[in-house]
Amino acid sequence: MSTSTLSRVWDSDLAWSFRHSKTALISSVLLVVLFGAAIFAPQLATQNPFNIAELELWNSELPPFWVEGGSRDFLLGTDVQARDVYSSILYGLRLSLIVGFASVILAAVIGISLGLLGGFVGGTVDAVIMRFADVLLSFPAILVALLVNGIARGILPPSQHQDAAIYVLILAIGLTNWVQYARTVRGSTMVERGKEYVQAARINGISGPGIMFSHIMPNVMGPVLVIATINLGMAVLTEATLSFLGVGMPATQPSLGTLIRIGNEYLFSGIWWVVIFPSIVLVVLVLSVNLLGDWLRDALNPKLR
Amino acid sequence: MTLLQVENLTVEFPSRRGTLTAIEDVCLTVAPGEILGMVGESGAGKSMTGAAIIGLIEPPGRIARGEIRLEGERIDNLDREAMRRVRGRRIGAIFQDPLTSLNPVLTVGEQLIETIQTHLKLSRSAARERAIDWLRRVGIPAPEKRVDTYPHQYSGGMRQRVVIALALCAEPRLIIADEPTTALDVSVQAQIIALLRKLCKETGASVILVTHDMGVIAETADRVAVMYAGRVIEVGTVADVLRAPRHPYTAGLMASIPRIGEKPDILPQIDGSMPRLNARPDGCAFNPRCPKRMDICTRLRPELTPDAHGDVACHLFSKEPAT
Amino acid sequence: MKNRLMMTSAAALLGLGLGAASAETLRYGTAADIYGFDPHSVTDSFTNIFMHHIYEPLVRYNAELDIEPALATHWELIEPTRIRYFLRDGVTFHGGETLDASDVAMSLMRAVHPNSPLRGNLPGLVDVEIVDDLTVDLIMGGPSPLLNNFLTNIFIMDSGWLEANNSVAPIDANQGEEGFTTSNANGTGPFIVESRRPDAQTVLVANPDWWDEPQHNLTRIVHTPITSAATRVSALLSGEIDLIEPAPLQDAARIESAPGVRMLENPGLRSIMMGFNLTDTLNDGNVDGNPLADVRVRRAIEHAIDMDLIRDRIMRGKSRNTGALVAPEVPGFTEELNERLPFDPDRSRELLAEAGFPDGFTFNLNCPNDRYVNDEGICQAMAAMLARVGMEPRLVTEPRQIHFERAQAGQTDMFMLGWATLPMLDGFSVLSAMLHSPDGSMGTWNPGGYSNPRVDELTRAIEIELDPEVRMAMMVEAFAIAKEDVAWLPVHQQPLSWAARDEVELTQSADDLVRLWYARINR
Amino acid sequence: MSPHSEAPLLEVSGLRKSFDLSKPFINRLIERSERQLVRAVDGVDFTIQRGQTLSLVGESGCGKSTVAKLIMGLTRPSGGSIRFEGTELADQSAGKPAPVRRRMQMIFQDPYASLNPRWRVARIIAEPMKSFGTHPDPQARRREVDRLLEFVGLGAADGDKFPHEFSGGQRQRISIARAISTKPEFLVCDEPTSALDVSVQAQILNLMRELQRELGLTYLFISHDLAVVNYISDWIGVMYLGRLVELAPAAQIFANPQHPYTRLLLDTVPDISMVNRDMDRPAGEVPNPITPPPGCHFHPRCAHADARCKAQMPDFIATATGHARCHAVQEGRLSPIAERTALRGVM
Amino acid sequence: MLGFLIRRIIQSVIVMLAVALIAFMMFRFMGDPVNSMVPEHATEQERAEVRERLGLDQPLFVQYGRFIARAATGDFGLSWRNARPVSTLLAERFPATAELVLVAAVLSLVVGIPLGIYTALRPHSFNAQTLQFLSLVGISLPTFVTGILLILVFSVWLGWLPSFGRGEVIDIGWWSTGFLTASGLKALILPSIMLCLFQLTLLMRLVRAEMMEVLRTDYIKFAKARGLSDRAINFRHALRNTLIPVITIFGLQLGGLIAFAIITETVFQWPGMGALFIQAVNFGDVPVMAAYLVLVSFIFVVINTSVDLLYASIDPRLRVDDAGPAGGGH
Repeated sequence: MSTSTLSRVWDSDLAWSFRHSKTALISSVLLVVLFGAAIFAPQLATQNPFNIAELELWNSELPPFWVEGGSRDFLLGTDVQARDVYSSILYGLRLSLIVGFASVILAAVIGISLGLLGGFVGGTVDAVIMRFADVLLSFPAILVALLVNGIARGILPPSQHQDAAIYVLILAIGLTNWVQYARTVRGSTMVERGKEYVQAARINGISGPGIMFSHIMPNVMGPVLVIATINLGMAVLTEATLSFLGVGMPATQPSLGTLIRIGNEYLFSGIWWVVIFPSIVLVVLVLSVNLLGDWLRDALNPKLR
Repeated sequence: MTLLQVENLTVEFPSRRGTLTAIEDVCLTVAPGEILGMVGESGAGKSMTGAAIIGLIEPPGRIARGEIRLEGERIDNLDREAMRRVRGRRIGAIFQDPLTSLNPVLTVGEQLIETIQTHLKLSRSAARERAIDWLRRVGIPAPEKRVDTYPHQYSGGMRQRVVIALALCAEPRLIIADEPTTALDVSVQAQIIALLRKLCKETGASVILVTHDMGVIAETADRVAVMYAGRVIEVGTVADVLRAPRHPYTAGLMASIPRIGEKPDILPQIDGSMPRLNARPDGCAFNPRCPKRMDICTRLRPELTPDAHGDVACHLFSKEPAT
Repeated sequence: MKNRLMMTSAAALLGLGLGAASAETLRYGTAADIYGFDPHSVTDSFTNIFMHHIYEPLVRYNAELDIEPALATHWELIEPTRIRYFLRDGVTFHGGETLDASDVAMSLMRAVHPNSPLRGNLPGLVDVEIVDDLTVDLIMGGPSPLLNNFLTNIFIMDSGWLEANNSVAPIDANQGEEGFTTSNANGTGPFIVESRRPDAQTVLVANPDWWDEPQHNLTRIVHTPITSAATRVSALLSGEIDLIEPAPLQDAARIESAPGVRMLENPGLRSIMMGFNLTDTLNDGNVDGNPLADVRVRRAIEHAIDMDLIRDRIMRGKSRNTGALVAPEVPGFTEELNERLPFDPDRSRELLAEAGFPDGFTFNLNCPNDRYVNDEGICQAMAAMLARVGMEPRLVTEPRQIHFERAQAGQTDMFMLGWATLPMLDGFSVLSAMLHSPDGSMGTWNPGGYSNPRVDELTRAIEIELDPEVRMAMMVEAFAIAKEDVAWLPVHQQPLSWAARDEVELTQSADDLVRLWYARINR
Repeated sequence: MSPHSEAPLLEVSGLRKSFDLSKPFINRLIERSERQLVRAVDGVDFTIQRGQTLSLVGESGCGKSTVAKLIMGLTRPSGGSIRFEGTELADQSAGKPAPVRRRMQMIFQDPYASLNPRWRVARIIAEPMKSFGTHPDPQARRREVDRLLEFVGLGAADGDKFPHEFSGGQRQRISIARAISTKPEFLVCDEPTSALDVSVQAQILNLMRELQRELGLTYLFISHDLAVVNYISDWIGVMYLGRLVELAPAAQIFANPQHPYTRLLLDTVPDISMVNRDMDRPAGEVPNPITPPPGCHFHPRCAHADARCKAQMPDFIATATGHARCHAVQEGRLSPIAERTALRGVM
Repeated sequence: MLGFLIRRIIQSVIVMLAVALIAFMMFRFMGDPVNSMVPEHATEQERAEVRERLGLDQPLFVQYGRFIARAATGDFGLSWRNARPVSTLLAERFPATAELVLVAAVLSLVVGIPLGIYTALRPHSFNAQTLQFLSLVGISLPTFVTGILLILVFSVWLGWLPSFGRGEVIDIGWWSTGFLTASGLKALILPSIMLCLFQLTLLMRLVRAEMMEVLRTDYIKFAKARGLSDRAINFRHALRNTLIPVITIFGLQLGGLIAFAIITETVFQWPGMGALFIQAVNFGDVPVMAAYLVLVSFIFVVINTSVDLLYASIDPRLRVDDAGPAGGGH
């Protein structure tokens, strides 16, 4: 049974398309590497850059090991605070991905629930949800995220800003991105709701929530997967942008965006490695996610098959 | 003199599970002024044949073999531009859904005029006159006014009339009508069929009428070609094929259609269903469902063979001894 | 193809733009913008020095930081509390009004108005009496040895202009209205305001009717605030700006090696120090009471910080480590005071254990991130060093406005402050503002609440002591007590770090004030 | 009105359903337009006897599918009553009063949409049993699923497959298996064969007849295809713009159609028996149901319409063969000539 | 059409009221406004006086009403950061942002739409595939990284273009424009490229997807079957249907440009509203944040409403004044 499931999965159109798409393969290999690096950051890193006690200032501003003056202890060099760039990237990647995934999950949960509800129940509930979504959609994500961030900063006492930063970011990004899910899920739900299998379920006495979750939800998840993938890239970018603007992760817990912001200050000083390496990792990460999302969208689009 | 001659037309679709043959060795002729019905179940290849004739097979599909001759001239190997000039001017087409066949943001007049001007050297005002004339001919009331309205302002039946006008306005010799009435109500369907017949009589155009509805074929066509699993299995006059079908599939099909005025206890039925393109059995594609299957049917593909009543592709009627 | 097209058009545009900056225009980029033109409504140093180009005081510092006459030509001590100033004749404001005694009287009283944040900068002024059109008497509450030093920072405005524009009282930023004097200026200085776009550009033009002989050859000053240090440097390197201040230390090497530009570096007067919360509780602690109130803990902190490393790494070797709260150039400094406790993490841990905190404690460490040279970096490094001896500082870095507001409100446990003793250029500045117990008039920058009766007593005595020798001895004694108590933790004197194009000729004074009336452009 | 004298299984009377298609309030205010109600079903009466089949035929938009949904409780009626063995269902929605609802099931038109594509076939068929609690034990349920699959002509192993692995006809068999899993007595079949190919249609129709014989089922059959209806029905109701215009035993409808619309339908159905029939086709289309013609809705297309037809809605009156809603029939203006029968005789 | 317009305007007013509510809440709950207005050592008595003077002792909805009344006249009080009227600050900054956004919008339209059409028409050509990949790179590159790179190359290495600011501007009334001076135009180049890049690739991808969708429709197939020329099919039939939804996209895009201008203005020290807003966020300068929010929302609402109206007037299917279909065609 399980082997037949496996072989069915292997033999499915999606898997076939995956095996035959160079971009999908390359980008997923890159993503596996990056996710692995993020997950095993504590094991892979030579230093915990968040533990300020580990920073030894006399090691500051070392170049990458292959450049003269570099040290093999600090593969990609160190920044002005003697943070190991390699380790910082691992931990920064971890933070960026945590924020990315958590905000995508938050957005997806909100969006799917509201979309299902609006699409299934219809009427006033739907109208209210969708008007709200329309309004939110007309506000660019980065602005809403900035605003949520600004309000959170205003409400929280300053000593908690640093500890709360990551949650504020997740909240800010998550709250801005649910609209896409809600609209898509609502659209598909309205199509599915009209389908006869839903009528059959109603005839058979299945309750509203039962139909919503066990019948309709599995059938509207395809596009959600695509949105979630593309959204992950956007969420990581938004996090990086907010951090770059100085309202994201603090300098003591740098995400990729914070690293780039800090590195940017040293761009003309010849300390290029502090800004270049995090930028490359960020771009590779987002590009891989987007490539995969692009492929997934095409692969799941029945019209393109 | 035949208007259209199709020989051994084969259309293939490369796919990840190998090449799929959508239609295989299809042979057809259409005489001038004749209405040829093409009938078959969904997936039999009847629409694909029409698309191949008009040169609109969606890539990656391609014509793998065969020839298509229009008035003696090969058209299957024309370049893009030459084929474009054939379409509309010499072969017209009508599609199933009048709702989606018309561009929603252009008025009916604009669409007619551009089609007319593409093929006929006419001034804009002359083209407009002609467009109004065509609207009148297809039975649109007040065509002078309606010419400047948008498709969404027409009812379903009226839209299909506009589609017919568009297909006929450059007076092609051949019309390919792909399920022209399927999306319409019965009472409208009858009007459209009658209109199509009347206009073809007037202009002398031939029609390939693709449909799954035997009733439409019976009432409209002169001859009928029955397709099954990508092949033509029987061709003949409507009277012959409908009243005395010879291929077991045609016979089974005709018998399984419920008729008004007859109420048998049980409808004759063909068990099973048509094979998918990627799972066509060897030999005769119909053999797993065939009540008269012979040994040879599982091995050898029967060819379409002419005899007194038309052509049939079945070993029961082949001249070679059945072994 | 498309690319090449774009480049060509860019080059064409460039051609058009060449020569836009004439020889006499100085394009000047700084990290921040001025707050406005009202000289009596802000204490911000940068705004203050910028005002020197527009407004003038009675006396001023020259490039060597000696006091010289400006709007007053000379002065006399009539009584210990009455000093007479003789005004320069024939000085006109930019608006054409002539300078007279009523202008001085109104301006000085305006500066000490209760609304004015500058009121502490002219302590002891009781009244101004007009003797005649060009003579005023300043009535002081007591002997004022530093009166002239204070006066270098008090600008003279035109009384008629102030009255006409309903601005006799300085702007109260809390009143919810914008004052006329914030966006309009009418001074006697070497430059006249031509235009201003807040946060974008302020343009000054040379004052042709200036009373003084101009040493500069400028016709225009275009000032642009450029917050980002990297952008500031790139603007200098690309020739869009002639002078930047400050120039980031980390870019010094690159600037030096680039053609056509150079660094201007000197030791500065501004001493950076860390203040402590000395009240009963920490703002953000995990222990009862306040460990920082224990002098052993403060010593432990001093022992934990490797200032040499911070100097070498964060400050690129350009800062001057210090044990004193004032720079060597400032009266009150002695070599003995300049000794720091040695860097000794072990001793630090011992002291912490002695004080009863072997496992450390949390507290917040607040720093500005846009005020001093590498302020954020210093604090990060300090936090790291404190963490290494077991303390758990929670670093908060914020823009200067928030930081200083927070620090002054006593919401921080350890905070960074820089003090250049301006305009006094005297140790009394530190004693009165930062070491005297807060009592409303003194101790205005002592939010931690440091209080030592002897220091208070000495400070009061120094205020009115006119004999320099005695004064000096008292200052040294007071500073020694503060040092023993680690009332403040001295960090270093930050370097002056400007960068300019080669053709710009400048004098750099230790007070880090850019005096463009000494600037020349030699193209 | 009832075809038989004994108590009917299903009794529908005065059934009405209207949909509100009005523009938003603001628009109505500005344009001074009225609320727009579409009367999708407008006073339909019929009864079905146990073990019999009643078919509703008509063109798209005539309200026949809405009737099916109303009976199954998928949408609430605006008025009228639906009684199942005397139990009033009009005010109860789908699935709620389990004891009666379990006895009613439905087969849908589109075999591709009526099965949840993410569910395995066994789960699909078992859902009603689970929901109505007829087979609480999962293993017994699975055994029943296997039995049903074989009963409708599939294999027990097919239960582990997904719907997309089946052809249209096979899916409709799965749909039927689901519908009979709770052992219902009454099935609503909404165009169950119109999406199928002709050869498969015969299989499904035969299966349904077989089920009716074996399980004693009662059908309400909805279709636009008169020939199919002819094969399956005992009684036929013809609908036009939300109203029943004629209701009669199947044989009578074909042999002796009363209402002009029934006649029109019979005339226009393409018939394989009518090779190259050439005759004048009646013009006109079904009017927009939002703005139906006054009086008899059919009058603009009716050759026999007179002033009364334009003004007054005819009642549903008894005729020689059943019931019809036509002034001309009532007044005897329509000769009961059966042109169709005459024509058919030619063949 | 009138009904549609009125409904949209009512919706917009509701949106603006909701945004104003958020702004108002920011005032009330992000720090006590009294604290920022009284001297540190003020007594409780003095605080109460300020409270009364500001009307803070009245019920919330009364305060909200007054806030709206003042906001409607553009009065948001003084910036907490530099004590200047917020309306003046925004008015000073508005032209800079508007010009930047305008140039970026035009650039992204002029480049994005043709590229989208090109890649949709030749989806399998090498150029189109390359463009498609580059567009992915385009939306994957963080805009600030793009900006840094642009400065590095064009300002620092090549020294061609300014790295910050607007260059020289000329005042026309209260509007300061950089369009009329060479240095102003030069200063616009890099920021507008940075700003438009993301939107441009987004627009290109949307146009491509939309057009490919249109090219698959039946009416295009039917147009081909009538032998219309490629030109007529691609540009007369497909493009028109593509561009109608693109209008909506463009409306959203303008909003996106205004928002992304925040980043561009930060990187290029562009003295626009976005830079002001970021400073305000950093300083917790609530009046500026609130005013920016209300102003930008107002701009968005105006853009969205006009786009909807434009859409409705361009798409013949949405012209409500036309008569509906004659028969029951569904």
